[in-house]
Amino acid sequence: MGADQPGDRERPIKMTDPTTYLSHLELGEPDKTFLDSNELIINMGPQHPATHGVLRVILKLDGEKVLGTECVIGYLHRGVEKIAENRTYTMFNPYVDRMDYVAAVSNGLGYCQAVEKLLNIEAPPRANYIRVILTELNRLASHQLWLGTHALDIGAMTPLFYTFRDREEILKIFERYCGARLTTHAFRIGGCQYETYDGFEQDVKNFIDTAPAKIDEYEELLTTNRIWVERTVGVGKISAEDCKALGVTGPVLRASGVKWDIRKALPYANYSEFDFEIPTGQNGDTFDRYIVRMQEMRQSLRILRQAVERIPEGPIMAKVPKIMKPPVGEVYHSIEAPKGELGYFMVSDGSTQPYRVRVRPPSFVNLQALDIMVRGQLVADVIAVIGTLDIVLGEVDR
Amino acid sequence: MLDYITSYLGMNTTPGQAGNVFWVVVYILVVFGGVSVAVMAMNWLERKALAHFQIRLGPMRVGPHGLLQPIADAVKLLTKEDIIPNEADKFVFWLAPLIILCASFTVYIVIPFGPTHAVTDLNIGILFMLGVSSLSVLGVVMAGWASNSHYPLIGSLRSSAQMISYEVAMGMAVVSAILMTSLNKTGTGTLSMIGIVQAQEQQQIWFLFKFFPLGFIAFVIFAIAMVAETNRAPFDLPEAESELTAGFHTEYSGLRWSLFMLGEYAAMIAVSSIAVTLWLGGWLRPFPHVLVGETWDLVFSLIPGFCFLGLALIAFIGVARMPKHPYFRIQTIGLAGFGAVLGLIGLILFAPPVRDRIQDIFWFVAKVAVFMYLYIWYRATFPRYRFDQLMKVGWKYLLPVAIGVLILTAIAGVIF
Amino acid sequence: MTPVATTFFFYFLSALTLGSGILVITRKNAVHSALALIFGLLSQAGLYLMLYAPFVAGVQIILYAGGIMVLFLFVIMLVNLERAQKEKQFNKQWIVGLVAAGALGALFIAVYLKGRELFPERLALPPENSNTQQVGVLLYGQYMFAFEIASLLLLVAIIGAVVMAKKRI
Amino acid sequence: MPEDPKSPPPPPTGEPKAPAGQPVPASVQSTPVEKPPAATAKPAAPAAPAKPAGPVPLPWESPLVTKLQRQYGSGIQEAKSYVGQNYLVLDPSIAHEVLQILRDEEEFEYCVDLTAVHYPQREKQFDLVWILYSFAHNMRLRVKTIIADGESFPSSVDIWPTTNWLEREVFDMFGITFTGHPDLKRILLPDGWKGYPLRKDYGIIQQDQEWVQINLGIESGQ
Repeated sequence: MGADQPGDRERPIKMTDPTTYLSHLELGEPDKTFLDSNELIINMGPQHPATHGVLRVILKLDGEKVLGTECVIGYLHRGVEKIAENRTYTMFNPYVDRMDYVAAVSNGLGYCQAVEKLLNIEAPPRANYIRVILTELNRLASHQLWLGTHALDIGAMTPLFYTFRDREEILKIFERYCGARLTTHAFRIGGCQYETYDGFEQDVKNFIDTAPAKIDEYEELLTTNRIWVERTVGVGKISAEDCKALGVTGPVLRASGVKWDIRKALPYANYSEFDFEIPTGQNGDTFDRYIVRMQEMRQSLRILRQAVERIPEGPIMAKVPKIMKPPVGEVYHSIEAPKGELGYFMVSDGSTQPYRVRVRPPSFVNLQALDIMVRGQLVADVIAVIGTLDIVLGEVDR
Repeated sequence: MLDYITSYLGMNTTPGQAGNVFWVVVYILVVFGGVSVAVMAMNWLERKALAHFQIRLGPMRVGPHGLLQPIADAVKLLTKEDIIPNEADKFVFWLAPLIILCASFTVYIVIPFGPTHAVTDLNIGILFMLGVSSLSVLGVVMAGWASNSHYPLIGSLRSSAQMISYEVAMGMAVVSAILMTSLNKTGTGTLSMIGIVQAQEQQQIWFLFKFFPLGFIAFVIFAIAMVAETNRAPFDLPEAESELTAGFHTEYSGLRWSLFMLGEYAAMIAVSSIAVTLWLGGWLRPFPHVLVGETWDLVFSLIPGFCFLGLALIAFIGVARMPKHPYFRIQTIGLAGFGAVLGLIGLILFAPPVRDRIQDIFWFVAKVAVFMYLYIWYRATFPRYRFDQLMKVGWKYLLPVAIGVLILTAIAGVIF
Repeated sequence: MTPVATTFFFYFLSALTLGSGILVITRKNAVHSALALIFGLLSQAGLYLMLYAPFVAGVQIILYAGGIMVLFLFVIMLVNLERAQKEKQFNKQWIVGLVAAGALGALFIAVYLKGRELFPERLALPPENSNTQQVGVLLYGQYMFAFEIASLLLLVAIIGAVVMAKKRI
Repeated sequence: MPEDPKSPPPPPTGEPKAPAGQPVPASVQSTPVEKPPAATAKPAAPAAPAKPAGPVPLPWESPLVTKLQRQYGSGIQEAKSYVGQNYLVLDPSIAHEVLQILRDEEEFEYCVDLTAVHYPQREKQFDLVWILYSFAHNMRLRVKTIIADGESFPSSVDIWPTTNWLEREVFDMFGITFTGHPDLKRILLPDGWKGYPLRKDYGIIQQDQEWVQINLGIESGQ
């Protein structure tokens, strides 16, 4: 027992006291001019409409200018990694859906493939196709949710309802496929549990046919909107070097001009069979990230169309032992989740339970970039940047 | 006493000018009651229209198509617990919503719904309106400070900076319209609201089209500034929900919060009335000098009645489309009743004595309603400006253009 | 417009002005003082209206009660109130203050007694409708020079404020 | 090789276990300290039912390894490849330096992840694992080093800023301190939290009961 370890409860935990966390917010001398202005420390969250959950950001402001931020996270910490050590491989599978709950399918895919790697088995081709279809649908759903909330943060109410209307179509497909809408638990280790339902392909095809027009609709509302452009261009800039140094991945990295997508770089499932582009931006600002995600949605549709047309017949489950005992070893497997690189580092000791599961959450790592992205900008930009980072607190805190 | 009351009816002037206290009080009650009802209607309309912009239905439960929703809201707000934060400055906290409410309702004294349909006609009418409506900044500042909390304070700082900034551009635009009133034989203009409309009548043109495009530009500047002045989207930074939770009224709840809302909507209607009075010919019906003659007068005077009949028709279509299910019986009856009331009002409006008196008000209200719709439309379409951008728009674009328009209007006035 | 209850309104507004004036100097909280001052200014605007000077009243509301006081209030709100509240309000200089107030009062009385004959028994009613025009004509005619000097002064003030507040021009 | 790592078979259900935590495979116990478990599990006999023969870590040959080995000799304790994933095991004394070289000279400019694994039965209890990626070579690399409990490790924030939070999380969960970290404090758990949850000997139930008693003033139902 670690009773003798440091960190004993010398003082009561007082989460409301901002000074607790302000140790490193010494950000240089305040501007001493003739009219001295006091700095203001503002606690944004954890109960705040625009922090996308229970993120708490302590802002140090000079007027409206942000001098520095500090993120306080962990309000949604559930100890997923500890839970994993006490569950069998199969039993832990549904838990990963609860991390990034808006892209549950991607989480499941990453986990299942990591375990498959440990077990050294391959999912059959049909299962891979189903996986790709559902994952790309989920990417679309995640991006749509992102777009709606991001636009709402910037003050445009209407796109939210448009995106939710269209996201509903995707969730309906999920529901028909596996009975759940959000935390789908769609995949199993070794393949998929369920065969596609009758009319699955038709549903997906219908969606692919209608979706481009709907994405056009969102773009009509925002892309050329003068206020939207003014609010996003040049806001929250981050360079490609900074992105790499900070480990930022996903659309944020691509918007900074790095053409890197795990689906292309280190293909998993059967992404190497599909023909699609990696959209990139140049400036790494909020507007570019917006454009990149919009393009990504179109690319996802492209993958979906190919996948639906080419989906083969065959088994959907590989031969998997009833009791899973992967050989001793460790693997790291990562996939391109809608938010960035989602990795699983798994250590097996040969028993039925993982010895250690480490989740490399994209939101957690991306959130680190918030500070350098908003320094010197205004309070309103903090909101825009939190939105554009597309974080899900369930994944940040795990 | 009775003579005192009836003596006003013969006079062709506003009760304020006639000095008839009884009718002043009556007018005040009518106007304030009307505005309160308009605010409630606006509330319902905003929720419905916004909902339809956003592919949803909006309130549907309370009454047919949610018609009784504002009443339900009001009841809810009135019965809510009245929370005053512990650390708040209680007196100022209590005073702030009242100041906003007073400021936005007092301006209705000078709004001319018709040549004689105003509480009074102040010689400095427009000045009075701008001055009193600017007092609502005070309420915002007080609310923000008294809450003793960061978000409200920042909200009120933003709000007052915004309102003061846009007041400048707004004032310049107003001055150019007032300048146009002086283009008559005597060369003296007027600040009186009724006088401004009468000037448009005499010059046979709405100031919107006067010295085209000068009047139009001034109007556009005013229309932008008035949105900022009332803290509405896309200039709703003081209450930017995503940044400052609810801005200066974050700590308010229940009745006090509803007073803020009442004040906000009343202010929206008030500034729209200014715009209508200054540029859109106030109570004048469309084309008063193009489509002249007895027939046209009759046609235009029938429009209000037909308008209400149309609304009644829509209500009856709604009745017909209501699901035939016992569950909807009360709603159907309610909607039918509502339609019947609208139809009845329409029929009453056809009666010649009513028709003649009411049509000024109708045209005024109709023009204001266009602005109200625009407010909702903006809110559904635009993202929110950032604070520095807002200031940039106000000081770098609107103000220079407004001054330019003012100078050009003066030159044009001298030349033509 | 025939005035109604002139006497009542005169005394009412005067009492309001005086009352808020007293509150301005007695309130410990500077914000409350400023609010009282605003009420004083508003009731003064009412008094101007009674003097048939509606333009002055309107300007009083717009400028003093609206613009200047809001900025003033902000300055007060953003400075540290706690220290100001702890300070004693009536310090040892109250004797000096009393003497000064007495001197000022004596001056007023002297002016009133001496200059009494300058005031007519009843002020002739100026035409209310042309009040604003008269102000304009006077400002841009007779007092043109003074008016321009005043605006120049304000321009200097604006530039000064910008220079002082702006960190980088 | 001593077989049967689970002398007390772990409960099949998700019941929280005794504070003693997960039984550590005997194979791990018996291995030399500097060797990771993966390297030793060649026969993988107990874990075999799925596949008759589990994958085996193969030696990893590459110019990078040769270069590093030339420079550091036995400091590079292992350079292997397991199911196609390359990893290096470094001596803690040179690990920081090698990481710096990996970033500067070998263009591993993206630190994907930093984490730790706890083996309480070992003398040196912790594996520290960096997962690196090189955009230029499109290659992923795992770097491991093995340190003892209470031993602190030089922070790699100066190499990859991203490790700031990752190290904080490792500190939060394992209690490994990083010297030179700008702001080492708990990140996911509250400041006053007791113990380090991802250690295998962390007593969840005891912790929970204590927390409930202190913070809620009632007896825990656990």
